[in-house]
This record gives sequence, structure tokens and C-alpha cells, in this order.
Amino acid sequence: MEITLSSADAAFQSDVRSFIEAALPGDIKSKVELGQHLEKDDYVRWHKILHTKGWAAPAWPVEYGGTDWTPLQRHLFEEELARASTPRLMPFGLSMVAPVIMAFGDAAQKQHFLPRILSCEDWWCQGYSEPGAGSDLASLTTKAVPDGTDYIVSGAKTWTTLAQYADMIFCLVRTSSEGKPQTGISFLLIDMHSPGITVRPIRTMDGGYEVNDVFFDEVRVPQANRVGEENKGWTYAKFLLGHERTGIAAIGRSKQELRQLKVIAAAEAAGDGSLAEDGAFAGKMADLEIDILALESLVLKIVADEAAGRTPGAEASILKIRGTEIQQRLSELALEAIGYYANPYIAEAQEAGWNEPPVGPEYAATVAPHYFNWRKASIYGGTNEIQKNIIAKMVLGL
Amino acid sequence: MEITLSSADAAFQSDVRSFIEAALPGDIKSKVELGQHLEKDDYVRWHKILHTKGWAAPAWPVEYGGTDWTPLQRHLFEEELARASTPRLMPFGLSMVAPVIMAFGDAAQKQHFLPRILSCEDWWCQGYSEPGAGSDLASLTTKAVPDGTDYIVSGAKTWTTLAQYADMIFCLVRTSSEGKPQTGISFLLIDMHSPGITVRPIRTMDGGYEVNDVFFDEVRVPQANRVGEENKGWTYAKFLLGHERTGIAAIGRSKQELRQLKVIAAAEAAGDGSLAEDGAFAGKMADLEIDILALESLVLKIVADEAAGRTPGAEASILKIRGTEIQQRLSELALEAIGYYANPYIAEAQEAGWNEPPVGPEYAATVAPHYFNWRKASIYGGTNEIQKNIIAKMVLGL
Amino acid sequence: MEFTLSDEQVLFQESVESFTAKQYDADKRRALSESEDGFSRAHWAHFAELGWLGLGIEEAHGGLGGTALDMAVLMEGFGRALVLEPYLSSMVMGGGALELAASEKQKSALLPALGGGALLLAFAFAEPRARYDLAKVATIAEKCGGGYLLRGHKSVVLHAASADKIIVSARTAGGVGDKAGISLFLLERAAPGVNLQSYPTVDGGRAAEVVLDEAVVTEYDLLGQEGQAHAIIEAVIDRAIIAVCAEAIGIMQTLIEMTRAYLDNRKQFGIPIGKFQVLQHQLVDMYMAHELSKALTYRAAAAIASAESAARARAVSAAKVQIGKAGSLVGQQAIQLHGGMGMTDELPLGQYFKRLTMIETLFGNTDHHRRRFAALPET
Amino acid sequence: MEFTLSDEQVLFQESVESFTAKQYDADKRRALSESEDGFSRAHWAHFAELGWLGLGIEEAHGGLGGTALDMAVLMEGFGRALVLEPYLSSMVMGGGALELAASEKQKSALLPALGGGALLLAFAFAEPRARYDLAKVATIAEKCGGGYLLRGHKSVVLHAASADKIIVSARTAGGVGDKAGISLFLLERAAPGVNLQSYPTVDGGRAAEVVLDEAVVTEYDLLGQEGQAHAIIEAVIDRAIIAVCAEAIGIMQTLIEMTRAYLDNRKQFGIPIGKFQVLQHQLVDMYMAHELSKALTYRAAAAIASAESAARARAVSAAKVQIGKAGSLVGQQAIQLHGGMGMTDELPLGQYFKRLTMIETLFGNTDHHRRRFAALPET
Repeated sequence: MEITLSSADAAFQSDVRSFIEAALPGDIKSKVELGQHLEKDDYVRWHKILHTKGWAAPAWPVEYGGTDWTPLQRHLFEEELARASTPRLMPFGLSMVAPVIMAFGDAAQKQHFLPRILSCEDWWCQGYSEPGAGSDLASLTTKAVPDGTDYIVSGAKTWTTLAQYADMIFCLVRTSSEGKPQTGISFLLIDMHSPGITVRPIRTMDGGYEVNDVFFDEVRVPQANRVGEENKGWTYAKFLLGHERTGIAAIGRSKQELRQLKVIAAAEAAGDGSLAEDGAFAGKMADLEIDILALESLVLKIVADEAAGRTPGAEASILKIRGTEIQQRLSELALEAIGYYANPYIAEAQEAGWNEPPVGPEYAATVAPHYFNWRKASIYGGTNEIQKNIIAKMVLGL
Repeated sequence: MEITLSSADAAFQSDVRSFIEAALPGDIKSKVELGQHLEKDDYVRWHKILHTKGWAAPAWPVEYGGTDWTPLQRHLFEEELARASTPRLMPFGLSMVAPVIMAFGDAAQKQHFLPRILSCEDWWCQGYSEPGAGSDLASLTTKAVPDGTDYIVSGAKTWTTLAQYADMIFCLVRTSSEGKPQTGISFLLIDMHSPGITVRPIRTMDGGYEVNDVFFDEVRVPQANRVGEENKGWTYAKFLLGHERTGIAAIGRSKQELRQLKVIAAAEAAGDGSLAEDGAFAGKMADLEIDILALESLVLKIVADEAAGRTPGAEASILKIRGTEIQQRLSELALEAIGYYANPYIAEAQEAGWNEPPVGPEYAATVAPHYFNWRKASIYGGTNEIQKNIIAKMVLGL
Repeated sequence: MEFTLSDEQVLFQESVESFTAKQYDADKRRALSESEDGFSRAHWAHFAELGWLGLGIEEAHGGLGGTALDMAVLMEGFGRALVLEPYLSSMVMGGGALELAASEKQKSALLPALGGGALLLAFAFAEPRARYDLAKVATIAEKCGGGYLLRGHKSVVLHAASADKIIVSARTAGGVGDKAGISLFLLERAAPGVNLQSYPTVDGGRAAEVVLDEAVVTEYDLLGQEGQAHAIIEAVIDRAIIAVCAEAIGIMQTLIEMTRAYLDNRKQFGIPIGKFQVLQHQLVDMYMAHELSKALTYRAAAAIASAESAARARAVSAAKVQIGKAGSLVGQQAIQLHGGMGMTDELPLGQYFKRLTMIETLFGNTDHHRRRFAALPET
Repeated sequence: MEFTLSDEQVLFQESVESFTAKQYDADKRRALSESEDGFSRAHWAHFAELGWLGLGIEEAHGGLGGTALDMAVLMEGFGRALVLEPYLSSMVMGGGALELAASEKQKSALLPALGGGALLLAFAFAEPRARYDLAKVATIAEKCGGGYLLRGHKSVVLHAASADKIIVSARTAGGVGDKAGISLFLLERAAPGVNLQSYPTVDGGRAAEVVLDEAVVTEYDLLGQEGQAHAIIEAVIDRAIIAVCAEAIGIMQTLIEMTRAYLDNRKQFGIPIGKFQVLQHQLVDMYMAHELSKALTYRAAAAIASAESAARARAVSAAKVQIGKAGSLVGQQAIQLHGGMGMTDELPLGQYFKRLTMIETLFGNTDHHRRRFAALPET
């Protein structure tokens, strides 16, 4: 069930595909295909290649360096990126803080930060969650106290993805303790190289270091780095959450992973044939493929609605829930597929350039860690339970 | 995975099996096997046969006409009843109101009611739920106002199973509106032939008439028919609920229905063989069979705990939840098995003695109505959601 | 992106809903369902006037043309109100078979009457031992003089008794299970040797066992090429699947609305039960299942015109699997969330549930279509 | 009814828990897991002193006897604390193979040392292309003089590097997939031609690829009859399955307790998250899955002594399916209910989850055992 495209869109798709094929460095492609750990330089190199082509931020307005692509074209672009095994473009700058700066930032902020995000000169991270706060974001306690033209920021953030690479962090901080918890929050842009900031990597159960605690010990931040009004940060944060759209469904990635799963299933022996021919396993793959098709159909419908000027509602929560369920299921079936070879854990085998003989098939080395790591998908960014609460309230009015 | 029995228990089992085989009237057996509607007389006849043998109420104390069987023997007896396609023994008298009367009734009540329950001279029904109250039992409004040595009862009960056959009903009624809702409730035994009682059958979506509304219009009930103290009825009702034990898992019935499902699957064509040989369907049957084995294991463990004098806790809720899930799944797989022949609905074909040529296989006629009817299993007697609330509170302390 | 509705289709949708809202309250529907035909011929005539019966019939034969998407819109509307009229059997299957297999001469003779509401068709393709395999045709058409003699048993033929003609699949060559050798014939329902045992269906419709005991057809009653009907039947059934998937979408939406209203209104322990988080999440699951099903069904409806039959089959089977799983979830949860009320025949709820349940049994269930999907190559 | 615990077994259970509670806090376990062997030889010696290693070894050979139920009690206790010592590989599998296949002479030579803690065994039965089929043995044992020459690749051999001897399955006749023609050999781990590529496992244990390159064994190293080992291997693996099922029971109980405590203590929106009904019901589902799994596993443990191998296999496969489904539910939900904390390596939670996940991959997964169960006749 390929998407039927107009000839213009088909030509667009073909251009994108050719460009990516030619431009993606082979070493990066190989790491992504094998599920190996990417280094900061891998992400940055790829981002800069797209930037040079003018494709780093297709969804941005043209005036800031975006494109005039239609929503469908943007969707096709995302799909091609995934199909070609490119590294994720980190969303923290491009699709999280940038829209907030565009909507609520002042001229100086726009002029300074947006080009640096576009070119990946700054690596951004997100300072929302706090130890002990979890999904109850509004109960945050990291404090910003005015001091001359600065704030003094103290407190701690946690689950901060790739903070170890970051040059900048956008933070929700408490600037007032009056009224409802939501009303005393401001939105600050903080230089990660400021004195008083400590980053402590959190080892996750898959053995990786992807998330961090970030501690703020009397960190001095210019008030000029506050976006919008003081104590209005909650509004900007909600805008940001509402801004995340169809990308959250990760259709392109899931389709690519399904292709990889089929490769594994075809390679694994089962009975007299391959696992791909095993009725029970083939049935599970079919269910998953149909789930992906259904979710993709919903994404395409939303994309079409957007193109027709209809604003999507709380569908983003559906996309988040189903998208993460699908991703987790993909990782689960891959785990199932490799049988006993899920057991070996050779940390070095997850890094590029490891030269020892592999244990089991080459594709098996990262499967179990990937499965463990992806349990996060239904937790981070608002647990799937929270997403269902949102749908119950916003859509169903319960 | 047969239950391994001691030689005494094996002999017991064999005695029970032989007796039932010889004693069960063929016309009744055939109706049960084909899932046809049973009439009142069918239930009563079978009950009286068991009563004559002294086996109508094995769980009752010997002094009231019960047996001295062990919990395991009682379990085996239940299983043999199911295995032989006997009609259910109605629980309303035998295992619901009788234990309450034994525990809290006065001498006159015991002497009058218990023998009539044992012999099936009175058919009982249960008056708990009210229109608009559902699982929130304590909010009931049917009123009993003292008048001399009587009460005058007015109100309505609903979902009353087989009230159309009943001679007696045990009711929760409101005798006081002071304090918490639970504190003003009394437990009354009411003659269904009393003036002022109207029974209105409720047609359920399977087309059957199994449940009823029962209306009370100034019905005169002797206060002598109140069990225990006035306004203490809630205590007796809770006792009754706690008294329901392992029978609720309906293991014997489920095993019998699984056997029938296997017969259907072996008879249905699929591909080049039978549906029983179809990998996907066989897998679902295996899952269900394993579910039954697991639940049976839990029942046997509880039975052994009882025999060892350990009182079971809220396990009854697990048995209710899993037991009904299994029953519903059985009915769902049977529906799936018969394919297109789920569609014909010939009401008369569900009655014994229907002589027209069958549409499709004989076993198909009652499958869809049975599926629809069994949706009730997870609703009546406290929905499965309520059961989970009970486990969360009573067992997990949440 | 052709699977989102055009403005015209949205208008069409509204007109369907406005008709059914007036004509299909629960009592009227029940009365119709208990009538002899099980539906209203007056409604059928009205459908013809509204042009609904002209959908899918070429303009040359008095129809309005239109796409599978239009048909899906209509069926979704019918699902919203549980419409009883035999649109699926007579138009989607009967009309579909004519469109795909009939000669111009046959079309000229039949389509105007079909689109005008004067002709009702039934489609007899299933057999007792075939389960969902369309090639398992054991009914025999034996050549005899200038025609054929039909012998066999067609099972659960929807709305056969009210049809004027029944389109029957029968084997002119090969053995049971062979795709080659199956032919389609146009049979007078009232012809000698055509024996109907008609009965109501669980969902309030009608069907019949059709036993053919030397029923005679002429060579002019052959639809399409002799022995080549398997692909036609498959294409017709694929359309029928899209039709019932769209109908299921409408049914699910109604069930969800009913359940939402019930959760809002029904109070227990002093608050609306819709305040209980577990029940909220159950309704959310139903809502999500419906949204996903709807998107996929409309996409499959758009794909049905695809020239490549494997692409069509993949899309159709994907939709049937999705609808099968969603339908079971939505139907069962709707009953559960209504508690005891869900079990009564007093609410229309149960009727919706029963129809949704039966859709799973039609044209191949979830297992069947999962397997068909898995066996088809990606396009 | 022999599958409920005797008073002695309850006491035994308590003694296991009291040992592990002292020796297996998260930090100590982590340190052990990062040591070269991946476990503590001191603990092993202590196990021997406590008599735990004598379980399942006949008294005539210095053991304590005991049933599969005793073994299950021990493994459940090990699961509660994620014990790292190679009881499964050395005692359940290695010792099990000796018990079932070894001659009296071999037993006399080996069992006292095994039960005394001086001898460690590993069991090499799986191969890279075999998946879970125990008959797919491609490793060849070629007769050569008075002994055999072994060539082949045994995969994911648990605790091979720390074992003194490895029991290896190899083919003396027939082709890959044949049940007949498989033999078991007792191989010195350090013998020439035995090449180990050892590595840590995801769950903190150790395993190795064992590549046999003309490794030599004598005829005295043959265990049991030549070519008759398939039934032995199947019986050993069935015991191993009961062992990991019992271990999973212990793991699940710990996960449930951790999660319950977390729901009680963790506050959000001003109240303990255990007050949210959806989270309550998720924990209830976990609790139910555990109770049912425990009852079925102990019943299967009691059935393993059954004379009839089909009855044994049915019981064992039923337990593995139940544990597979329950383990996935309990493990995944435990992580989910812990939110972000569930993802960190700081809590022991993740270690339990990982071990539980790996148990699904061992000795045949849920699909494999569902199929095996379905194929076996009811007894």
C-alpha cells in the first residue's frame, strides 16, 4: 500500500531520495543500520550536510531558512530520511525550542539563536523534568531569582537527553511561588557552559548513557535569555507540546525497522524454513505491518487536514501512543526473532569499529539493548497513561 | 495434566461419575449438550435426583443435609457434574441464601427454609440490584416500613435471574435512611407469590428471557422473615459475597466447553484439513487450555489451603475475573469456528424438540446467542472492574 | 492522498445521515426487521429516487458512476443507523458482479432496473464446507443442451428470498479448490429447482440456504467467461469487504457516542462513572481504534480501484484485519461499559454490537485476512 | 494435590530467602556480576555446605535426593534475589544429564564432587541454526580409534568458561533434525580443540560460544547409549524449564513488591500514584498473572516426575507459555509504572526485568511451547 502520489510529489520524492543516497556518509549509514552508538560528530556532520542543502528545517518558515514544502512533502522527506538510515535530526533545537522562539522570542533572540540552531552550531537540550516531579511538570522547583539584569538559577533537571553534548538548554524555572503552580513558571535559555552547571550521566538499563541529571548551582543567566514574559512560561511550554505533530508517530523509522525485521526473520532458521515463513511469527509481523499502515493512514489524513487548513486536535496523543506501541513491538519481535542470541552482551560490539568476531549474527548484537532502551518510548514525553488522560479530557470530554 | 488423585479420591470420582451417568435423564443431557434452553422442570428434576441421593448440597454441614466430603472431593464432584452435561444447580438457594440463614437466621427460619431449599421445594432468586444503582449496591432505595408485625415493602429490583420461576426472593431493603447508606439496610426473605409483586421479564440481546425486573407495590412481609437484626443487612450481604468461593471459577464447565470447542474445530473444514489443524486456531485453543489449566491450578491450591485450614483471601476475585474471561473467550472461539453459520438466528432451534432441518451444523444454532449472552459474565455479580478495585484495595493495599 | 473526502462527499454524507436519522429510530428499525422481507421496499424506492442505487453503475446504463469512496461514505452512514435494506447484497455484490462480468447486453437489460430499484439481486458464493476459501466451489454446473444444470448447496446467501435473481457460482470444470473452472450464472430466484430455506439472521437481516436441485439456466445466463469467474468473485468480495468495513466504522462511531453519553449520565458512588480513570481509558482505547480503522478503511477504499490485484487485496485484507480487531474491542467494551444495561434488548446498543460481531464472520475473518495479507508481496 | 508445599519445603524456602537477603543486595550482586567468573565461588561452597547442591543427587552418591518441587523452591528463592551462581547450568542441566544418562561408574566418579561443590559442569546443547529444535544437532562426533573426534559449534553455552567439564551433544549418526543418532559426551573444558569465546550476558551472567575443532573424547566419556540422547536432552531441558519458570516466579514477585512500594511512595499531583485507578488495575493484572503462573509452575514441577513423557512435556510447555506471557506483562508494566526511574540502571528493577526477559529466550519461547503443547495429546 504505497502512498499514491501526484507526479510532482513523485518527482520530489525521487529528488530527495537521490540526494540522500549521494550525500549520506557511508560510515554513518553503517552505524545506523547496525544500531550502533552514534557520536556527537555523526549527528552534527549529517545535520550540516542537510543544512548546506537548505533542508535542515523544512517545517520552518522560509524567512528563517525553512522550505515552502507542503505538509505531504515534509512527510515524504521524513520518510526518505528514515528509509535511508540517516541519524535522527535532534528535535530539541529544530522543532522544540525554535518554534517557541519564533512565536514568543524577541528580535535579538530570533536573530541570535535561530541561525545557530539551523546550522547546528548550538546543540540544544531540554530542561523540563525534575527529580521527583515526573509527569507532574507544574510542580517543578528549580528556582530563578532576579539579580540585577540576571537571574540566579538553582535546582536540578533530569532525564535530559544528550545533555553531555549540549551547548544550550531551554528550561522551565520557577520565578514565583504565588498562585497555582502553573502561574509562576518562566522559560529560560541557558548556556550549558555557564559556571555552576554540572552534568551527571544516568546509566540506563540497556547500558547506555543517553540521559542525564543537570544540576544548577547559582548559575547566572541574563534576563535577556528569558523568552516572553516572566511567569508565563507554562503557556509557552503548552504551545511547544501542542506544536509536536505528526513526526511523533515516527512512521518512517518504523517502516525502516520493519524492513530490517523482515531481513532478520528471513535470515533466521525455523523448522524447515525461515522464521519469516513461520505462521505464528509471520502473523505477528503482519499485525504489526497493518498497525503501521493504519497509523500512517491517520498521519496522512492529518497531513491532508493541515494542508486544507484544518487544525488537528488532540490527535498528537493518538500518534504518540500508537507510535510508541509500534516501536516497542518492533523491538520486541526483533528480540524474539534472534532466539538465544539475545543473551550475549558485548558492550563494545555496539560501537563502530569493533573488530572481534561477532557472537551470533551481526544484526543480533544491538537487539536486546535496543529493546530495553525502547521501553522509554511509552514513558518519556508524557507517559502513555498521561496521553490517554489528555484524550479523555480534551477529545471525549470526560 | 490430569489431577493426580489418591486411590480413595479416585474411587470417589469414579462413584460420582457412574452415578451421574446412570441418573441423568437423557432429554436433559441432550438439551445441555446442544446449548438449548432449559425449562424450570429440567432444573428441578435434576436437583431432586441429586437430593434423593443426598448430594444436592455437598458443601452444607451434615446436620442440615450436607456431606462430609473434603474440599477436593467437592471440587471433583463439581467437575463431574460439568463433565456429564448436567444442568447448573441454581446457586440462589443452595449457596447464597442458605449460608446466610445458617449463620444469621433464627431457629424457625432454619427449620422452615433450609429443608425446602435442599429439596428444591422453593425456587429462590436474588433481590440486590436496583434500576439505577448497578455496582453501587449501597445506594438502594427499595423501602421496608414497619407495620405491626409486618413490613410494607415498596420499590423495584432488577437483573433478577429467573425470577419468573421463583417462589422466594432474598432482598436487601432500606429500613433506615440515617447514617451511611450501608447502615440502614435489612435482609428480608419475601414470598414471590405475595400480592403486590410483579415480575417483568427483560429480553436480553441474545433473545432470551433470563433476567427480570421485580416490582414491589406495598408488599406485606412478616418481620419474622427478616434475617438477623434490622439495619444490619449489609453485614449479611458482605458475608454472602465472601462466601462465594472456588465454584465461581467454573473450571468444570469451562473444561467441558473446551471439549465441545475441540469437537467443533475438528468438524469444521479449513484449508486442506480441519480447523483444529489450523495453526492460528490451534494456537488460540492452546492458549485457552493453558489459561484453564492455570486457573484450575490456582483453584486446587486454594482448595488445598482450605483443607489445611487456611482461609483464602480475596482470591475469589481472581477466580471471578479469570473464570469469566475464560468463559467469554470460549464462546468467542466457538463463534469464530463456525464461520458464516454464526449468522442464522432461528429462535425455535434453541428449544428442544425443534424438528425442522437444521441450518448448518447442529452445534452451530446456539453459538452466537451463547456468545452474546455470556457478555454478562464480566458484568453481573460485580463487574470485573469492581473485582479489580477489590483486589487493589484488599490484597495490594493501594 | 485521495482518500480524504471531497466537499461533495461530505455533503453526501450529511444527506445520508439526515435520512437515516429520520427513518431509523430503534422502534422503526425493529418493526422493519420483524417484517417479512426484513426491510422496507418503500425505503428502497426512496434510495433509488435519491440516486443512491445509481452509485457505481455506469452513466451509460442509467447510473451515476462514482467511486468506492462514495460507496464507503454511504455504507458508513448506513452503519450509523443500522440500515436494513439489502444494499450490500443487491448493489455492492450483485451490482458489482454485473459491472465486472456482465456483457453489454446483460448490462443494458439489468442495470437500469437495478439502479431504479425495480430489481433486487443476491450473490450466492459461499458453501457449507468452504469456510472462507472462494475457490472451494463444489456446486456443479453441468452442460446440458444449450444451457446448464446446476446442482449444489450455497450457504448463508444474504437476502436471497427477497431477491428477484440470484447470481450463483458453480463449477464448470476442475475440482473443489481449483481457482480455474468456476463460472457465474444469473438465476431466477423463483425458477424450478431453486429451493430456499430462508431465515432471519442474528443481526436482524435475512439469509437463506439455497439448494440447487437441477436448476436450469441458459447459456445467456452465464456471466462473463466460462471457468474464469474466480478473479471476478474475488474482486466482488473485496468490494463487499470495503463496504462492511465502512459500515463497521459507522457502527463503531455510534457505539462510542452511546457509550460516551452513558459514561456522562450514569452515576455511581455519587459521581458520573465517566470520572473513573479505568473507564476513561477504555473509552480512549475504543476511540483510538475507531480513528485508526476509519483512516485505514478509507485508504483501502481508495486503493480498491488499483489495477494491480495484489495491491488491492493487501489493502482490503489490512482493513478487514484492522476492523476485526477494532470491532471486537469496541463492541465488547461498549457492552461492558454499559454494565447490566448493555445486556438488555431495550437499548439499540445490542443491535449495533450484534451487527458488528457478524461483520467479523463475513467474507473472511481476521485470521483469514491476516494470512492473506502476509502471503501477498509488498508492492 | 502434591504441588502445594510441605511444611519442610516452607522452612527450606525461608532459609533460602534468609541467605539471599543477606548476600544479595544490589551492590554486592553488581560487584559479583562484574567479577571474572560472574559469580562467587565462596557462595558456591556455602551452597554445598547448606546441602543445596545435594538436591536431586541420589543419597548413594552423597546427595540428598529430593524432588523437582524442592528444586523449584530453591530456584524461586534464587529468582527473588537474582542469584548469579550457576545452579541452572551446573546442577539442573549438568547434574540432570548425569542423573539421567551416566553409568553408575560415571556417577560415582562425578556426583560426589558435583554435590560437594568441587566440580562445575556446563551443558552445551544449542546450535546457531537450531533455534529451539533439540534435534537440530549439526555437531559431529566421528568415531576414531577408541574414542571420538568432535567438530562443530555449540552456541550460548551458559557458564561454559567457569565449568570444569562440558556435556556436549553431538551427532554420531543421522542427519540434522533426526532425533536418532544424537549422543552426549563429557568433555574437559580445557582439552585441546575446545575453543571458548566467552562473554557476559545481558542479565549479568556468562556464556560462551564453544567451537569444537577435532576435540578428542574417549569411549568412557560417552554418557548413556550412543545415538539415544535426544530423549535425555529433552528431559534435561524440561527440568531446566521448570527451573527458570520457578526463578521467574521469584523475579515477578520481587518486581511486583517493588512496584507496589513505588506506587505507594511516589507522589504526583499531590497524591500517591497508587491512588490512580488505571495504575491500580495494572498492578492487579501483574498480581493475577503471578498468582496463576505460580500455581501452574508448581503443578508442572510436580508433574515432571511423571512416567509418561507426553504428560511431562504438556505440563512443562504449559508452564513456559504461561510464564512467557506473564513475564512479559509483569516486566514491562513494572518498568512502565516506575516511569523514568524504571529506565535507570540505578534501581535493581532493570536487572530483574532483564533476567525475566532473557528467560523467555531460553529453552524455547512462548510460540515454541504453545506449538509443542498443542501438538501433544491430552492425557
